[in-house]
Amino acid sequence: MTLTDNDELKIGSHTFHSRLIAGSGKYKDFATTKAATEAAGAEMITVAVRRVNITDPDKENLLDYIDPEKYVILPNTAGCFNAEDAVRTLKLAREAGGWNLVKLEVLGDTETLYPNVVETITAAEQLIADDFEVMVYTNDDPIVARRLEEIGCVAVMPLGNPIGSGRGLANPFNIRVIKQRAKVPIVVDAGIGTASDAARAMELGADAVLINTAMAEAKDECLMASAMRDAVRAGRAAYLAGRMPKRAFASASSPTEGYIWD
Amino acid sequence: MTLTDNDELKIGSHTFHSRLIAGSGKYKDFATTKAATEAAGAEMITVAVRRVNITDPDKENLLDYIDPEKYVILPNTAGCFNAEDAVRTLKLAREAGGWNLVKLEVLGDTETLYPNVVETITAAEQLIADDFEVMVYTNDDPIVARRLEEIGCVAVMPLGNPIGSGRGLANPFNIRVIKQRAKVPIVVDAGIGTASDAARAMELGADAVLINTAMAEAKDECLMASAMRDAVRAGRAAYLAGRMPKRAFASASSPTEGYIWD
Amino acid sequence: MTLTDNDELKIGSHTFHSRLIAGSGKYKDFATTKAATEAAGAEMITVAVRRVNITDPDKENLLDYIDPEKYVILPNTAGCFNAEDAVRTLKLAREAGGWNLVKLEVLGDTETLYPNVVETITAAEQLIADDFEVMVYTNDDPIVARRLEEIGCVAVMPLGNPIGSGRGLANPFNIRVIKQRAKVPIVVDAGIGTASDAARAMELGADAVLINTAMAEAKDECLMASAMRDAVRAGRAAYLAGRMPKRAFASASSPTEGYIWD
Amino acid sequence: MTLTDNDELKIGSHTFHSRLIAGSGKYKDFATTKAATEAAGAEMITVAVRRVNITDPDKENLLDYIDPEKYVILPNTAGCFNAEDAVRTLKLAREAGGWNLVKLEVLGDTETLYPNVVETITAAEQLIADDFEVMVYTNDDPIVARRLEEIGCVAVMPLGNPIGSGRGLANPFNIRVIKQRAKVPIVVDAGIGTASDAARAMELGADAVLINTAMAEAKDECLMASAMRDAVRAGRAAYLAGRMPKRAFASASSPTEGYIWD
Amino acid sequence: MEIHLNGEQKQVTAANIAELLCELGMENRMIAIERNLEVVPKSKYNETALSNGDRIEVVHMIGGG
Amino acid sequence: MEIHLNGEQKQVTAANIAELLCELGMENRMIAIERNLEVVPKSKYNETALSNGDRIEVVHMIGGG
Amino acid sequence: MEIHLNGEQKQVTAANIAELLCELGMENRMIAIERNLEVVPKSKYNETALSNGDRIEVVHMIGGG
Amino acid sequence: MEIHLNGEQKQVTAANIAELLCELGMENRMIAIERNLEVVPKSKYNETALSNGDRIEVVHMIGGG
Repeated sequence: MTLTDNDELKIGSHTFHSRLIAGSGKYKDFATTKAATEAAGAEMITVAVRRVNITDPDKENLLDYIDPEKYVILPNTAGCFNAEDAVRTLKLAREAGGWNLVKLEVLGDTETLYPNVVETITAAEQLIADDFEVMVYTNDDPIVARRLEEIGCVAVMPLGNPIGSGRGLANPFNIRVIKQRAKVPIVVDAGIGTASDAARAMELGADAVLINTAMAEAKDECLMASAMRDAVRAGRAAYLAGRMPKRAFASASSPTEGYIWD
Repeated sequence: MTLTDNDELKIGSHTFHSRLIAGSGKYKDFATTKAATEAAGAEMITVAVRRVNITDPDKENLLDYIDPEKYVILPNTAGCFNAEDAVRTLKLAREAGGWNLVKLEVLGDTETLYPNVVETITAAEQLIADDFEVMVYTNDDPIVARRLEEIGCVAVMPLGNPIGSGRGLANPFNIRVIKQRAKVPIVVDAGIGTASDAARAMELGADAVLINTAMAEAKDECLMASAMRDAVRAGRAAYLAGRMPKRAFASASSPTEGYIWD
Repeated sequence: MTLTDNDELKIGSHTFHSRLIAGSGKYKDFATTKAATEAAGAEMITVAVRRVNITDPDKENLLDYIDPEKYVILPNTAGCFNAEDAVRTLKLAREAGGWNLVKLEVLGDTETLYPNVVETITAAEQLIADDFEVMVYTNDDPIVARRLEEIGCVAVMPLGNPIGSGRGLANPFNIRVIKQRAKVPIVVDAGIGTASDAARAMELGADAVLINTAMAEAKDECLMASAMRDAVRAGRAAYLAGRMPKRAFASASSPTEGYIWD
Repeated sequence: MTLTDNDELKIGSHTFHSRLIAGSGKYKDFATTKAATEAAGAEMITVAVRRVNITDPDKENLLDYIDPEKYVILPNTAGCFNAEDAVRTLKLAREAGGWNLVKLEVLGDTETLYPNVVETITAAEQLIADDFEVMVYTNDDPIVARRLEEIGCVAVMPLGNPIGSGRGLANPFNIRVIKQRAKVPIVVDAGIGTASDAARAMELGADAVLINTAMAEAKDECLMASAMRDAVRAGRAAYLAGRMPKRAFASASSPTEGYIWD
Repeated sequence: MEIHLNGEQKQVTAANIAELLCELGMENRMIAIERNLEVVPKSKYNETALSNGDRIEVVHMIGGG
Repeated sequence: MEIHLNGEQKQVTAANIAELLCELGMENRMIAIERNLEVVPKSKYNETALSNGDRIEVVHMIGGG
Repeated sequence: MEIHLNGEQKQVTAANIAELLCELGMENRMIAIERNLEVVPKSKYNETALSNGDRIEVVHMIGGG
Repeated sequence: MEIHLNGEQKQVTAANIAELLCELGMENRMIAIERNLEVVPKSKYNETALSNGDRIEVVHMIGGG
């Protein structure tokens, strides 16, 4: 029995019961992508936009495995380093599948894959003007996060650490501050490496987490996906339950009277 | 679907499917103790031994709520500061309920509630000679942990941080080293404050965790208990799944070719 | 004997032998400001620009204690929340003392005092066009840091943690990345709370640190200032010396042969 | 100017002005051992006891470089895994140089080089009965530390992390607790990898630190030694000065009134 | 007869442990008894006589971590 | 007629986007088309004529985080 | 003549900045003057006339991090 | 006569510890000697006779942390 069963997450015009957004990259094959995404209990999955291989048009496709009727497909702009490419990419995605909810990321650097926040703001403004519902990848700066909310993004997605690094949350304080001020959902994106990282992100108050590499690169992808599903539920429940205070010193769990040697 | 469904834990002559051992202290009332213990999915619960209140023999008792037929009752020696008191306490507990599996803790200090490892070793030797199955609370020193295993303890219970402090795991390295060398189950006891702490302990390889204050002092005890249940499952699954490697820098989740602007 | 004696730091057109920049705020009186700044071995000290108290023109002034002939005076824009106010403030400072080297900070928020990086970039461009040598306070985002260097700032000053928080370095990885890519000096500004924080910042490769609250709010301001002076030297020397590798396990300091019991 | 100039450290019958105890192991040659020990400003240096090489009696010796008239020589029992070997080793050392102040370490394990605290207590009792002044290497358990003080050790030396690991202080809380309760000097031994680690240990209240690998394995041994000297002074001064409080949020360093735009 | 019961002086009429538990209204509880530092097995309640000055401890299980 | 298709020169006989997709064997796929940097709506495939030198991009969704 | 001096209304007799500083007793200080949002160079204090309603800021350096 | 010197068999002619040190060329070193697990004080080197099979340890100080 947990109170989280009817705990809904609204992003833009969509409503979710799962708070784990799955990434679809890096899996060894589409069958594993599908199995892990199911084990994770995800309801939304990111996809990238790339050129069709003209020479082999019949090659099987991710969407042959991930049913757009069953999952909310979230096109992203992974690989875009300027606003123009990002906007162009998402217009194509919308035409391809009619998806209006999108994940914007405009990168600043191939080594860290950190966002270029100035270009990101520019792209977000253009997309919002074009009626997209924009979920936006950003750094962990609360000032930038608030600006992105103010211009109309439907969700702000601060990074925990570099994409694919698996190092968890570099700056929990900033994630907490971003959440405390936000009216839109905060999704921790990038950096989660194992279950406790996902639980920690949710305990800080994140409304959801986006996980890809940690599931796709685990030795047992589906088992890790189930771990992530449980960890996100655990972290959410712990956040709602209200944790005990931290104490410098000890506090006995057993009564300190009634001893037989008193 | 998770592989952890048939993942058994054997401690002494007992077998468990839950890896969360519940403490029964500090709850506001017995009904909450019972509800939270159920929400945690625990199969074993600790109890303390104290004098009966002679003047009010009909006062209700913990075991009116926690059915010894349903739960493995684990008598502990909370409050004992020397080997003699601890042994005396557990002999009484065994006579009261016929419980042979016990939790030994011999404290060194009221401020930290850290164990006195010298007295603990002495008490463990006496109890084992008297056919008890001893689960033993200790510090996070791998050398002491190995000694306790060598003298015949059925489980070693290193602390994560002071009892009731809720500060998580002070020294994850030591917990990992203790686990890597142990043949008996390692149970992280003390210090867990929230769900991610429990998940982290399990990810380090702990076979189980003992949780009391973090559930009893949460604003919503049952919701936190369910969070702990999920967190322990999550951490166990993540440990078995084999996590991704940590990387200093980023690793793209999406293919880095096929861009429309190439 | 240390190699750091002739280890010069060049910022804009200035050369320093001290790598500790002192802030002049929050001291209980000017005499303490002067004594602590001397104990810190600082060669540069920040000042703020504010209205003169018209009703009491003869009130003593900071610069009666801090000799502009002896110290490089670094006017800052503390309290500015937009580019216009910041530029206006520094033009006045330049007219007052002829100081061309300035510290730009455009804040985004009174609670975190984190920078508004978009306004900061705008202000920096205007000041650089007006021939100022701009040292710029920013967040710890390497992409923003590089942009600020590209537009011509003479030093980039990433924060370690919120101004006056004394919590040390929230994200050492980002500070290291910023440094590794920079051609201009990197000065860790904000967050340093005690000596080891300053040493750590320097060990990451920072070219200097700016310290104010940690000295002004210490119980013994001058003793803490001397601690900071030594800590900055220690961290710089350790960075140049090249530290030992970290090891998971132990490595004996003494030969493991020639024992009398072999 | 620092107050630490006349800040004395008394260990047993000795008085020191330096709070950095140097180890003499692992250096590439004796000349470097000597130069680094001088650069560190050490007044005491550890040595190990081993068999003379019978076949080459004229081979040069450490003590040809480290003058016992100038430094306090601290024989240790590195490599001993039981009380008997440790006592035997130190009796030989005392006969060789007349040294009564010794460092006792009885190891439990070659992988962690953590102490066997039970054997350590036994050896300490024998040595103290034989009039040795015993400085004792131990784990970071405050209960064990107090026991060692109670039996008469003149200094207690808790580890920060495994010997030669260079990982700093695993459990600062325990070091602080040990110090707060101790009447004898507390020396942090093992784990220090760079200058900020040494400063941090001193800030926790440690009376001194013992450093070997971090200096001997630095690329520039003498420069790192000078860094350690400054770091120990910095940490000590910061501890005595009384650091600023840590704050969750920011606190402006400049007055928040008198703005030209008010 | 006076005994030390759970740390306090108490006048009792019971001649043995079994009678003591009746007198205290504590039959059939999940408790344990110690007489002069020796645990008394349930099977020996009847045959374990009480003597003046005996130190008796009656314990039960309570909540504890 | 020669067009730039996904970054490569290609001879095609198709007169419009609809015919191009037939020619490529890509009818009824979940794809999108860009002609000279302008997205072409599915509803306009027939009426969108191809001209020599057109820059055509044909994209689809793939795995990505 | 009335001017806005550091945010407050003030009656002054000075005809220019130089005279204003005398009137305020602030000659030879390390200060800077802004007149109607424009910095006034020290070299122009004499020739910079004051007009009714001028917004004048007189600033100096204080302690700040 | 044969002794165990630092763990190895060795033929020596020395009749006592003092002579042994001469024979080994180790006079006036900062060393210590153990004979059959007993430390031999420097003052007793002359009077401490060697016997066949004695276990002798000669140690000195080396670099160690």
